[in-house]
Order: sequence, then C-alpha cells, then structure tokens
Amino acid sequence: MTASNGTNGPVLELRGVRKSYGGDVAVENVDLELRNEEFLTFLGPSGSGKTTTLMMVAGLQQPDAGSIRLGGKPVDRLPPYRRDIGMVFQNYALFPHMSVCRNVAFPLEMRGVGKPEIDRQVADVLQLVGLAAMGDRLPRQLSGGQQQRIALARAMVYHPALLLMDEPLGALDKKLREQMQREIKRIHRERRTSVLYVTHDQEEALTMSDRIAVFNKGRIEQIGTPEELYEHPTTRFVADFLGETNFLPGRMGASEKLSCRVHIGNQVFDAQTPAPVAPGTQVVVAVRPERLKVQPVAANGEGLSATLVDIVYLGNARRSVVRLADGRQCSVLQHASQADASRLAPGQALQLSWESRHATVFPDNHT
Amino acid sequence: MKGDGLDRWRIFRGTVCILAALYLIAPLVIVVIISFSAASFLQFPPPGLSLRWYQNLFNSPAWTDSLGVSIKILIPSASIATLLGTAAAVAIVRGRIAGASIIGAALMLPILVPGIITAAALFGVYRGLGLNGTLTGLIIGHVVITMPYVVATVSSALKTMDPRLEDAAATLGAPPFAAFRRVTLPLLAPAILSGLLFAAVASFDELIVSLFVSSARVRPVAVQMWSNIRGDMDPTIAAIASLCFAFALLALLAEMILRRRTGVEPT
Amino acid sequence: METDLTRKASNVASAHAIRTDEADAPPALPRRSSAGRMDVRILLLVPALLLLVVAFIGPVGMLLSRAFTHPQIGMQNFVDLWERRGYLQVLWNTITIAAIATPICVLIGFPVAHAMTHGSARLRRWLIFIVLVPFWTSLLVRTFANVILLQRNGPLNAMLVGLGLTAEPLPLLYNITGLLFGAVQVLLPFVIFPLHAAMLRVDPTYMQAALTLGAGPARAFLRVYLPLTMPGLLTGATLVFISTLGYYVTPAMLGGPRQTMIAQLIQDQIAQFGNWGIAGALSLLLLLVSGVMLLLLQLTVGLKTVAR
Amino acid sequence: MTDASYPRLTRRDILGASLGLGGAVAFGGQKAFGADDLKGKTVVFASWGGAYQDAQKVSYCDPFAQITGAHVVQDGPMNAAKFRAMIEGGAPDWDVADVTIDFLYAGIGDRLFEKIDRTIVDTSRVDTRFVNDYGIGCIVWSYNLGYSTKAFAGREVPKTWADVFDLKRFPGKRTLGDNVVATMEVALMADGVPPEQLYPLDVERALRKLDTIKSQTIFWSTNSQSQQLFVDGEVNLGLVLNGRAYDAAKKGAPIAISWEQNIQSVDYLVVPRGSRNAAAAMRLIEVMTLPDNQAKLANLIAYAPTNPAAFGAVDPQIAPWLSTQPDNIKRGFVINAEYWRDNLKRLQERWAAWKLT
Repeated sequence: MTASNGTNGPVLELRGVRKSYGGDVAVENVDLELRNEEFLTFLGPSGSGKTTTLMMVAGLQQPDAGSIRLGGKPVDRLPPYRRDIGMVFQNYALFPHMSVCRNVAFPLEMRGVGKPEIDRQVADVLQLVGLAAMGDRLPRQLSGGQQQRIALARAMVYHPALLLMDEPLGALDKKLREQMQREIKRIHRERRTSVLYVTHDQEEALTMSDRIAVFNKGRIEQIGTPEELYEHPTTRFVADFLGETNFLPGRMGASEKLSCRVHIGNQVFDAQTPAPVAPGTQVVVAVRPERLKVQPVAANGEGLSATLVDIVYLGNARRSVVRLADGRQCSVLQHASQADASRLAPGQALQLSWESRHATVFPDNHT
Repeated sequence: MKGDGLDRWRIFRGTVCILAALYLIAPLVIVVIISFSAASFLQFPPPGLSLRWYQNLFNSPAWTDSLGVSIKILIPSASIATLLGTAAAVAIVRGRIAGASIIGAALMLPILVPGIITAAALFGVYRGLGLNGTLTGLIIGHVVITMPYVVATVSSALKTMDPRLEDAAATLGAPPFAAFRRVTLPLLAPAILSGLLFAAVASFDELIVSLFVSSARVRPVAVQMWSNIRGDMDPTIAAIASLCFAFALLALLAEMILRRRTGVEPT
Repeated sequence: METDLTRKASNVASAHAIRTDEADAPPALPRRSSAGRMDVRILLLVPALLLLVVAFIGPVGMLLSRAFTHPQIGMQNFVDLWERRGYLQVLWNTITIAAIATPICVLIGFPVAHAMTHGSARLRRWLIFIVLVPFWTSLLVRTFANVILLQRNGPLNAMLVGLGLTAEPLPLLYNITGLLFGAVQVLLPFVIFPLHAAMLRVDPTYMQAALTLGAGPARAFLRVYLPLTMPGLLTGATLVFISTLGYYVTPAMLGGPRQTMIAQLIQDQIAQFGNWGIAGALSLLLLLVSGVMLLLLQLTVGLKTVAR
Repeated sequence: MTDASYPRLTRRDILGASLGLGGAVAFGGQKAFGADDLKGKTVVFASWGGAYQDAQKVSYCDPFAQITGAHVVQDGPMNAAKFRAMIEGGAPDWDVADVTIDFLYAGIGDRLFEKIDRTIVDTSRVDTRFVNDYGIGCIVWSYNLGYSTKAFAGREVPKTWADVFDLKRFPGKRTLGDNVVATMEVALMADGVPPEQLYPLDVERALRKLDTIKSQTIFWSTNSQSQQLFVDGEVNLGLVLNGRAYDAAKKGAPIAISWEQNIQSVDYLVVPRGSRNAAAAMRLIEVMTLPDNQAKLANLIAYAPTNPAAFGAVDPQIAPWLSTQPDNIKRGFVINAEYWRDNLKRLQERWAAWKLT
C-alpha cells in the first residue's frame, strides 16, 4: 500500500515495454514513471497503445519485452490478482448478479478481511462516492453515473497502491462527464491515491491530470504537465493533437539553442525550436489560434498579410478564418471583448503576427 | 399502390402464421384429447371420455419399468453432459487454445452426424465390450448425443458475457478459481441450467441410439413407445405422448423463465 | 431421433444467438492473456474430448472403415451399391425428398420469421413460443400425432370432406404426402430461427432508405431485404437439407416403401441382414453428401460476408 | 437332417389335431414344483406384440408368474435377424420366444435354440406333430383375406386372392405384409397358380404380379398395424392373420375374413441358445402346454390350441374363426416350412430390393 512505499520512489515504473499482436506493434519501447499521489493520464487517439499499456500494468496483458515495477518491485511474473492495483473499466464491469454492497465488498473478501471490517469499509467508501443509500440495489438499477461511482468505490475500497482507469467516463454525456471529472479529482485529493488514467479526450486530460503522456503509434510522444504539453509541444503530433494549431509552412533559418529564425514567404520571424533543425530545411511553424494577433493592414507592414474570410460566433469568443497569400487558411481565436474592439469584416485585408515564444518550429515531415 | 402492396403482404404473412401455428400445434392438441378417449382405438373425435389409458399406463409394468429406466439414464447422462459440456465451453471460449474453434465444431459433430450413424457405430463397438443392453452403454450414448447442447448453450452465454467481468475480478484480487466461482459461474448458472434441462429432455426423447443399444430388460420410454407405435396403437400411447408433451412444455417454460432471468441481459 | 437432436441444438444456439443480437454484446477487446503461458484451461477440455474420441469419433470411424473391410478388404461394397439399383434408388429418394422439403420450409418459414422479427411484441412472443413448443417435444410424439391427424378417418380428412373440398377421404398417410407433412413440420423451426436471427440484423433504416430512394416495396424487398437475409436463409436451408438426409422416424412412420430413406436402409442392413460393410458404405455416402452441403454453405455464406 | 426331426405338417394333421386324435390326451395338471421357487428371477418373453402378445401374457405368463414367483418382461416384436444377432452376441436378451415354423426349422440347422428339457416340459400333453426337440407348438393359425364390411357393405365382397389384385372390382387401398413369406404365395395364387403347385415359388412371377397393385398397397410391418389399418379405414382389403381379424372385429372394427385359399401355419415357443434362464424358460413353456391356458388364449384371440384337451374349453362362438375348423382346413393349405427354411434369407433380400424399386 502507499504507506509502505514512502514518498520517494515511483509507484509505477515502465522500462522499454513492448507489445505486439501478430506482426502489428501495439506498444513500442515505453518508458514511464508514475510518482506517488500523482494523477497521470495516457492520452492519444484510438489504437495508439494507451489502453494496451494500461492492460499490461494491470497484468491483463503480458509485455513482449521490458519490465514493469510496481512500488519498486518487478511484477512481470505476477498475475493481476497479486498486483496491488485497482481498476475502473470502461463499461464499469460491475458484477450484474451482486448488489452494490457485494460488488464493493468483493475485493475485501478476496483479501480475507473480516466481516465487520468489510461492512465498515464498504460503508465508508460508499459515503465517499455519495451513494451510501444504494447499497442494496443491483447495478442495472443504477444510472450510468451511479454505476461509475460504484466502480470507482470498488476499485479503491482496499486502498490499492495504484488506481487504473480506462476511459471511465466514455459512456457518459457531456454534463455528467464534467461533473464526474470534478468528483474523481476530489476523491483523488481526499484519498491521496496514485492514478493512471486513460482517455482520448484531450480536454479531460488537460483538466484532470498532473501529467499527461501523449501516445501515438505505440510510442509516448511527450510526457509533461498539461501546460508544458500545450504551450511547448516537442513534436508536431502533440501540437496537433492537443488543442487546435495553425501550421504555417516555412524554411529554417539560423538557430541558437531553442531560439531560431524562420522564413515564411519573404518575411522572417523569430520562433522556438524544441530540437535542432538544419538551416534551409522545410519546416512548419505551429501557432495556436488564440496566440495569433490580427490587425488591419498598417503602415509598418509587420506580419503576414491575409484576408478575412469569415467570422464564427462562439459566444464567449469569435473565431476568424483568414486566408494567407498562398491560399492556406488559418484560424484566429479572439476573446469576445477583443473581437468587438477590432470590428473586422469579411473581405478585409489583415496582418497576422505572434510573439516568438508562442511559435514552435517542427520539421515538415508530413503533409 | 405502395400501401396496397404492404397490406397484401401483411395479410399473407398473417395467414401463413396462423396456418403454421395450427400446423405445429394442432396435432399435439389432438393427441392430448385422444389420450382421454373412452374408445379402444385411436378415433377422433373420441366417442367418450375416460382416464382408462392413463390407468393402463400406470398399471402396466412395461410402461412403469421403462419410465424408471429412462430416469435412470437421464439423471446421470444429463449431469455428466452438463459437467463435461460446461467445462469444454469454458475452455473453448475463455481459454487461449490453438484451434479452439475447430475443437468447438468437433464437439458439435454428434448432432450434425445423423443419429443412425452414431447408433450403428456405438452398437458395433458395444458388441465387443458387452455394453449393449446395459445402463452404462445407454448412458454413454446419451452423454455423447446431449453434450453438444450444453456446449452450445453455455458457450453462447459465455460469448455474450462481458469478459471484462473476469478481468475486473482479477484486478480486484480474485485468483482464477475464485473469479470463476464467484463471478463466471453465477452468471452462467441460467445457461448451465438451461443446458441441463435440454440435455434431460433430449435424453428422455432420444430414440435411435436407444433402439440399437437397449434390450428388453433395459428399455427406455422412447423405445417402449416406438415398439408400441409400430405394434399396438392403442390410446395408451396417446396417454404417454401427452405426458411427454406436458413434460416438454414444463421444461420449455422453465427454460424461458431462466433465460429471462439471466443477469447479463440489461432488461 | 437424429433430427430431434440437431433441431434442438440449433434451437439452443440460435435462441442464444438471438439474445446476442438483442443485448448489445461487449466489443471485442484485442484479446488479453491472463497468464501469457499455455492456458491451464485446456485441461477442462480433456474429459469432453476424450469422450468424443472414444465414444463417437472412434466408433463412427470403425463403422465407416467397415465399408472397406467387411466382409473382405476392397471396394466390393461400393460395387454392390452401384450394381443394386435399389440402394442407389434409396439414396436418390433421400436426396429428392430433402430437395422438396427444403424449399417448402423456406417458403413457409420466411413469412413466419418475418412476423417473428417485425410483428408486434405480443405476436413475436407468441410465435417464438409456438415454434419452440414442437422443438422441445419428442419427435416420436409429434410423428405419432401426425399419424392420427392424417389417417383416413382422421380429423384432417374429416375437415376436408366436411368442407366439401373432397368427396372421398384423401390418402394422406404412408406416402409422399404424409412424409412431407411430417418432415416439413419437424424442420420448419430449423429455417425459422436462422432466418429470424438474420432478419434481426437487418437495420430497418435500409428498407426505409430503399423506399425513399424510389424502390417500390416489392423491389425494395428483392433488392435490399432478401440479399441481406440470404445468409440466414442459406444456413436454414442447409440445416433442413442435411437433417432431412438423416431422417429415420418420420419416413418409417409416415412414408411408404417408396419413400424409404437411407437411414432406414442402414438400419435394415445392420439389424436384418448384418451387412456391416454395406451399412458402412451407405453411412459414408450419407456423411459425404452432408459434408458437401456444409462446405457449399461455408463457401457461399463465407464469400457473402467477405463481399459486404 | 432326417424327416423325423422335421415332421411334415399336413392338412390332415391339423384336422386330426382339432378332433383330438393326433396325440395322447394329457391330463393331470402341472407337475409338482415348489411354489415361488423362481422368485426374483426375470424371464424375458418375446413375441409378436399387440393383441396376440397381450393374450399370451394373460394366458401363459401371468399363470407362470403366479406359480413360480418369477417376473416376466414382455419384449417384441419378434424379429428373426434380431434373434440371430442375439445368439451371435453370446448372451441372448430373450429367454422364451414365439417363432413361426419356418424360423424354427431354419434355427435348428443354425443351432439357435436350446433343446427342450423334457424333464420339465411334459411334451405328452401336446399333439405330437407340434412337438419338436427344440420347440413346442403353441398355436395353429392362418393367413386370411380380410376386408372392410363398411367399404363393401351391400356390395360384392372379395373372396379370393385374385380379388385382392383386382383394382376394378375391388377398388381402394389394400394391405399386404412387409414380409416375403406368404406374400409370394398370395401373389402366385392370384396369378392362377393352384396351391399344390406353388413350391418351389416362382418369385419373379410373384413380384411381377405384385407390381400391378404396388402403388395401391400399404405394407404392414407388424400384425398390430394390419389391424390398425382396418380400424382406421386406411385400407379396404388385404392380408391379415385370422386371430388379428377376430380381435379387431371383437373390438368393433368393421372387418370380416374369407377362408378361401387360407395359408395355415404354426407358432412354436423356443428357448434361445445361451439363455441365462433356460430352466425358468422351460417352466414357462410347460405352463403354456396346460389346456386351460391354451383355451384361455384361444378365447381371447381365436388362435387354435396345440393341446387337444384344450378344445373342450374353447367358446363355441370362437369356433368359426379357428383355422383348425374342418371347413376352414378344407379351404386352405399348409405353408411349406421346409421351402422357407432353405430360401428365407435369399428371398428376404430379393424382397427388400423389390420394395425399393
């Protein structure tokens, strides 16, 4: 349990983990550490290997290579029922023939906990998830959100060292999902559990996680705090997958450490580069829509010239679609007050600009 | 025009359904009525009503003995078939076994191969083993023939069952046997019971293997009925047939209730 | 009771298949391996497989091998089969009867399956019950019931004469009429359940789409509905066909000597003449014909699934 | 084989039997065996099913069970192939079987039977012509032309076998046994062969004759079925056994028989070789020979006794139905059991092949 493993070492450690099905590689060379009490999320499109990795942590699948350590101890040879983990499944996997209480009591019974203790702990955890009154119901008599809480209660009633959650909110509607996100965060804080969470919903990942590991094609593209990932993506995939990004084609100029210059059309801009790129290489410059500034064409002539195509009303914001000289379209997000101030109209000639720390350069390796 | 065509189709469909229902059920109803006949021959409608054929049935040692034999075959064979069939279904559906689907198909063979072939084959082998005319021989034959039902019923229930329930049990600390006993088995129970019921009904009805393998001393009801139908068609057969029909109806209703109560179904 | 057995198995299987369709089955995970190593659950298969091999495959193999070894080694039994026209006649009878019974079953079964799938909830429940009842009732009992129903002075003839449809009672028993009447009755559920399962899988919006796209109901049916239910239809038809091939009780009780079928011949050869060789050869032919039909089904339905 | 072991049965013999001239008249009742000495034993009695076997149960088996305490299991119908298969298998399931005379003769040659134990069975009670080393005659009976009195009410009724083959004068379905024995004789007589020239049978001629009515004929496989066909009105005329016709008529079926060209035969009780209850089986045969029991059977199903002393107790109303009635003997002939002994298997296969075409 958490106590035994102190606050120093990682709860979970993956080294060079690999898994393939037949000839298809599902997970390739994954290295990862999950710190104590951390909420770590695996984010990625479907088929990116995130669930497979989770399953290997749970012991429900076996890695072909690499090692997995839980609480510092290798668990490669341990079956799921001997690993100190709790898991919440996508469709909850509540035992349909058992009442809520019996479901939650199940892991305690498996651990040989005495009856009075079971009753006490079940009552506690049902209290925690706010369903103390539902103990005698059968799972099918509960709503989706309630089932989800029971699944959570069942997975944590025995204080496992690590809680695994596989797209636990996937089946809920948007409103309920947001409510459950807050709930899970609250429980995470109260119980000080370490959580490994899988989702394909980037917003969910951004709002809930301490850190996010972005999966793509069986590999971890980048791992970091939500802010790091959003503001400083290290790969084009991350920049693209997480939030919305405009990619402007250009050519690499001189660079020094993380700073560089990049040519777009016949203009030169400052930007950042997460990895060294040889000068002259075709690159793309990634700029978030909310970081793009638009101005009517002005005398000083700074920025890319563009034409406003359309303005989309989003309530609290406005999205402007602009066309660049080469015909590409870009998206610009303005806060309502900002937008109202600038009073643009379709057809208007504009200039686009950004601050250099908000522009990231990636090699143009896919079109 | 369009509505016309659909309406005509509905009328046609309704007519076919009514005729088909009559076709399937009416003969059985007639047998039940004749079983209460007062006449010595199988006449319809019966000239009068009586219970004499039921009395005849229960007073005749030939019938009561054969009923006893059928039960002595049915109980062990249905139990063994259920046990072996369930185990095999679990292995095929849940085990990671190379060629599981081929093995599954092979287990269905006894109901795809015409009964006469199975019967002749067993009869031939039993001759050398002295198993013809023995309860053991009949029980083995009935297990072979009824086991596929259990395999089919249990494996289709297993396939419908969410495999993550077992995964969940494992992550919650249940070793495989405990997971099976606490989660899989209770969820499969309705299917297993339904398989058992089916195996019992099939064993009771089984004729061809029994015909080859039984003897005068060990003769199940189906064979007794067969030789009577071939010989002496008096309404006693209608009486036993009505009882068989009632037994089948009860078994079917029980199975339907079981099926409705399956926990996996979100009804 | 061979047919009895097949029919029940397919009942169980399809009844559960229906359930699979109705309940939404969990999506298949890329399958897991709890243990990674060879699964110990293979041991659970041992008793069933042992029984299957010792008490079924072995004995059937021995029966079939007698075709080549009894009374002496060689192909003599097949030469005999070829030379005695009677035997081939029976094989031909058997196939003809199966070939007549199958389309009748499909023609009656299709509307019933359709009503069972698309009718009102009450109608559906009743139809399923009505089709299941004979399924669970002993074949012997039902065949006996047909003897009573069809006899010369039986209720059916009484009704026909009463309605003035015929002056004289019709000969309905101990001929092809009687046999088909009994056979189709026993076989109907075989075709109804697979069809029903296939129909459940047809998304109703397809038919609506076809109708909005300008196809008349008849055309929509022929071009959309029928092709989509074809795999179920073919499965049902094949089941009917091969179970008819193995019929014993029905032709023995309802047919005449001209409707003697191959199973009766096998029984006669063993019980009356002790000709194990001929019996083995006939069994082999019977299995071969059934096997070819199943193979054809596999190919057509298999290809259909690929094509879609 | 000497003639002595196969006493040729003649019409005169049967006539003699009916008049009680043939053998020593038995008296003295049963021998003194201890009552209930077979308690716990089970004896399997195989016969031809239906009304006949019911009558045998009441007349032979029940008294036997009462005297000895043994339990009798009824089985059937008797089937020659099954009988042979049992003997080959080593442990026959049956202890006593009722067989026709042709099978008795065939079975002696093939060593299918236990020798009758004359220390148990008092063979002197039975007409000597029905006593064999391997079986004791139990009934004398005949194949007859039966017809529906309802179908032919107020019209000409069929009399001879030729009438059965005359689809114009006697329309409707007819029935014959699904058995080569007697059917051949019937067809040949219908085709004009006089009874004394029947044997050896011209089988192909008989089959050609049968082809003419094949589509109109239902072949019964058991005697009970032959009764049922008349009861149900399924057929209008055809081949039945005299006792079966009597039983159907007694139960109210519209059936009458013609005695023209009737074919007479005898059934024997035998003990299959290797029977595990041979001694008990002999006791059952012994009980069968008692006159009271034979008379009881005759009164139930109109099959004639083999114990001449039994005739005294036969109901006079039954007499016209008995094949041993002098008038009935005169109009019929006795089946050639030797011919059938020697040709049965071959003709059965020919018959099976013909049926399928």
